[in-house]
Amino acid sequence: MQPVATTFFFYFLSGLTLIAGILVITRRNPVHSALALILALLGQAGLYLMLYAPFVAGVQIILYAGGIMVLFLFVIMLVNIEKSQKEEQFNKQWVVGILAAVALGVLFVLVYTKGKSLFPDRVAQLPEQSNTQQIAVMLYGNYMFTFEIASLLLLVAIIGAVVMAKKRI
Amino acid sequence: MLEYIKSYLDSNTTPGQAGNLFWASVYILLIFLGLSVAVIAMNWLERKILAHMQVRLGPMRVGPHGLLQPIADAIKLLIKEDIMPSQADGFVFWVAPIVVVITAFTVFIVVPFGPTHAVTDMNIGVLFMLGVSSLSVLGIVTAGWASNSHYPLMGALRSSAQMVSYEIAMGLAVVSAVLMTSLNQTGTGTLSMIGIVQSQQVQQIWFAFKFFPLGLIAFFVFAVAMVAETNRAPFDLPEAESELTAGFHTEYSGFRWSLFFLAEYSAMIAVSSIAVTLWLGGWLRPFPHLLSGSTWDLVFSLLPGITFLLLGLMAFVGVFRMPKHPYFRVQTIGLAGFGVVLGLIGLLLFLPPVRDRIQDVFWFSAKVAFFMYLYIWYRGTFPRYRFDQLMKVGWKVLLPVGIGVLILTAVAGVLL
Amino acid sequence: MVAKLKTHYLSGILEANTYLGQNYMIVETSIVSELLQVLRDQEQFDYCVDITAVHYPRREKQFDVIWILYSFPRNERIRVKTMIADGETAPSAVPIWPAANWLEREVYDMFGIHFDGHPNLKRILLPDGWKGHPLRKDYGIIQQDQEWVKINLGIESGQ
Amino acid sequence: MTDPTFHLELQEHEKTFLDSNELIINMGPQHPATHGVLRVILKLDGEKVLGTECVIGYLHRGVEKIAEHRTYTMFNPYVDRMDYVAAVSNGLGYCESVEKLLNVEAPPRAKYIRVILAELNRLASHMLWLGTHALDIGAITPLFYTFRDREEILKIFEKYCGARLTTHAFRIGGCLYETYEGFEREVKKFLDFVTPKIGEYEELLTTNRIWVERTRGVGTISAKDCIALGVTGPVLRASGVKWDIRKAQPYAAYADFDFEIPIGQSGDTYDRYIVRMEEMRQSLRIIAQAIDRIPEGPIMAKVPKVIKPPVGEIYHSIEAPKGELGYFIVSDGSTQPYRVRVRPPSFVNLQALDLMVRDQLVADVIAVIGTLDIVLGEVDR
Repeated sequence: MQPVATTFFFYFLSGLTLIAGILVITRRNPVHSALALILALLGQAGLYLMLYAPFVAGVQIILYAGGIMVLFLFVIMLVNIEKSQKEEQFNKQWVVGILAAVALGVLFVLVYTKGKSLFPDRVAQLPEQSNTQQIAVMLYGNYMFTFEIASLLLLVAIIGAVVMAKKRI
Repeated sequence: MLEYIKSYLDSNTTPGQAGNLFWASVYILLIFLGLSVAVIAMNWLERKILAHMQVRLGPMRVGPHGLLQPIADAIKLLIKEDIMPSQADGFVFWVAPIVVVITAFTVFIVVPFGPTHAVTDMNIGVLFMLGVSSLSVLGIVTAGWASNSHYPLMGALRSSAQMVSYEIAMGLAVVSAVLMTSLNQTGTGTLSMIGIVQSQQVQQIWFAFKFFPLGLIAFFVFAVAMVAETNRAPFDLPEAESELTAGFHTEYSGFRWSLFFLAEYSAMIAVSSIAVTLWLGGWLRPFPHLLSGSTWDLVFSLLPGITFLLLGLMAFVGVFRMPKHPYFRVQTIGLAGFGVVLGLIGLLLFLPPVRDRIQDVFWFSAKVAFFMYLYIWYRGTFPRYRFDQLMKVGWKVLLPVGIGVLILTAVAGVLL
Repeated sequence: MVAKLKTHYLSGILEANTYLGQNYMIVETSIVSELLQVLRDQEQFDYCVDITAVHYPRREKQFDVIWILYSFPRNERIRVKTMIADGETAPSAVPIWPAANWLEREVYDMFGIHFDGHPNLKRILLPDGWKGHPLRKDYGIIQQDQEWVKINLGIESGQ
Repeated sequence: MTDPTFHLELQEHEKTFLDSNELIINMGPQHPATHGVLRVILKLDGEKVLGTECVIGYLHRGVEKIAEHRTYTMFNPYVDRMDYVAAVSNGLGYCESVEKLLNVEAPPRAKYIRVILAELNRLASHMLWLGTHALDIGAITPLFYTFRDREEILKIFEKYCGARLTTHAFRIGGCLYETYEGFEREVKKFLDFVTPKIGEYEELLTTNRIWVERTRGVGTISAKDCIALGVTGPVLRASGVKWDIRKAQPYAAYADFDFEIPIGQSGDTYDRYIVRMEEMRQSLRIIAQAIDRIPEGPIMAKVPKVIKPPVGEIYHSIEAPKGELGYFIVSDGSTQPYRVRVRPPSFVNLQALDLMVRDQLVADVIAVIGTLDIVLGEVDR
């Protein structure tokens, strides 16, 4: 399936993600920023699709937008936010903010100029195996051990959460 | 133009995949129209069937046997004033129903009505479907929060907790079905919906009956999770009238409320079409291989025509039993006209070229219609689960069973 | 049974006989709560059917407070009556039978008789701010607490 | 009119109780699931109910005050308005109390008619209870089945005494109207019609897993608490106490019918459901026996035109569908009663709500209110 108007979609999606990202931090109302974050994540999923990684895009939608963001909204709603809305948003540390931004910019420029070889020069092509298989082979093939460790880590996290909430049940 | 259409009709790839956007948009339009007609029909059907289950007649006044009732409802909802609570969060209040409707409709991109009749055939079809259905939770949560009053918030929290927990059970059931696709010796497994149905065709068995008990158990797990996912029947706690008034869409009215209403029905149709694709062999006609042979093919191909003729007949029976009072004259004519239309469609379906093309779409929608009837039947008979029981069923019953079925299917796949 | 009680409380029981097959006792207010306790414990009158009052404006002890009791084991009913004057308080039966809670609240609501020992003596049927006790004989049948009606319902008067 | 000074019994000794997410919900007088105008103030911790307080009196019409300004016969129709669902048994209780005061005995035929109508009324009341109770818990269909069958009973009432709900069927001293021609045939036809129908309700609910799960173990109350709280009727019998006034102190020809008293074991909502369903069947048995053995003869005892009972007071109670309905009448010899005190079963049963609902969930409060089968007309009088 030859791609259709890729440049337009690329700029549209990345622009969308950028704007949503800015919205996240500038919104006063936490629910609005959570929605903006969801928009950003969906934009990212679109970009993954552009890179012929549908499985990753699917997982991104399910896990991030569908799962984690719902829990974000849960927490935002349970904690009443009237109080936090009243407080002054930007405290005085904008000086530190500027410095951090400058350092980050320098870092980007360095990486871009020095690590030319890192970036693939050609446009992503349709891989022969379907994306799901690639990931499956990678995940269960040579990175099997790390995958198990990660799942163990998650298990510990869940048990921790249950113990913390135990006193209330 | 004609041969362009003809060339398309017998091409073997879905329009989306073939890349021509024109046909894809035609399909999207078709699905959108088909869906709204289905929602309107469902509205009428639900009220009538539920009524007859409860020893009453259901809507009879608007049009013959209440046939125009859904249209009257639609107009009422459009005209009714669309109020917004005073301190409600305007933007979010406006976005929520849109999110819910979009997610309810995007699922249909992937749903295969026939080997080539699907908007596109993504190779991650099932995953895309699961992802989009999990997005609808967002709409509900934000809707509940935006109307900033006490009860909708509680309703929204409850329904989102319910949907999140039943999504997992649904996912597990779906994975075990997908696992079955790859276990035939010929090809590797596939996530794409059309691929799944084709592998059922190749393996000559519907997944519901594969590895005998396992397929069925996975099917039941999905069927239960499906009902809970759409907040229907025994799991309709968020809209429990007796406690939380009307749940997350209490503050909505007029058009916005009808969006939620539309989204709920299309979500129901979407989820049952997924069940049909995964377990009941999407567009395959029943017993494709037991009763194979041309005679059986002919019989099965005549069935669509026969059903429409039957419907027309029922309409005519209604006409004869209509009381003779002049007040009912308009209604009798209307009903007779409706009967004639149905009869014509039935006859049309007997024409050979139309007959074999309509085959798979008909079988697919017949199975989905069966699920719709089940939804209504549940609503008629089951009382409502309490919230903690609902969670208990979700986590302590469906989840372990789902995981168990998954493991057993894998083992069975390797061994058999 | 009445004889046994009589020997014990000699002066307390003013009168005990039956009328139309229903036996009742008229008792001194002072020993009423003790008698009720005895009736429940020894005589197994474990079910307090009803507590009510009757208003006799002409008598100097204006109110009759009546306890209607029933015993499951003996399938027998008895009525214990005591006479109290206006303003006097009657002993509360809540510690003996929890059923008495709302019954006494209603008697207080309708007659204004205070029951000491009642955990939450408050009006039960009429709104809290209501003045006057309707079931007293001097309370007119169409009389209303105008002031309450004006404040809460904002209308001139209910009639 | 929110009265800020409302007082929750548990407030004084559980002061340190109000931690962070304490929630006081007002299940208001116009809530769909309260049977009439009952306001329950719920103190919740999340979903769990910590305590309730019932605010009643919205439907208080001062029946007892009116009684003191009406003659005995004039007060009769007022009695039907109290428990408007079981109006016939109210009338039966009142007429029998006054007859006892007058020391008059209703003729046997009148007694049989009274028993038939009272049992029909018990059936209608239980059917209404089942319909609304199932609806509260979410099952929509039983409501329509029960109301279709209840319609048949109301037709019989309408034919006999002219009214469907507040029937004013009896007079002091017996019944005013002779049974209309074809009464026995119609009641028999009704009996055959209803018996399979009760099977239908049971088919729909008794083995319905979700129904069992929503009612088993909900709102349990032990026999001891029932007696202490003065709870009577099916609620008491479901807790295992085998006590029914029709058997313990028979009145109006109940002595010559044989029927059992169904009792439950654990006193939870499911047992109350089973007890009431069984009671419906027993009522059918009684009606069948009464119809077969209805004697001929006069239907009105010799009662003076103007009723002036001798000075004195009596307490007489009958087994209304909701529990023990008692009348304490004081007469001062004049034509108007000096004091009429009505002992309403719903009022006393409602008192047990707080105990039954403690540590249950919000959804169960609705189920328990339903299973107590209270009618606010009777609670507020």
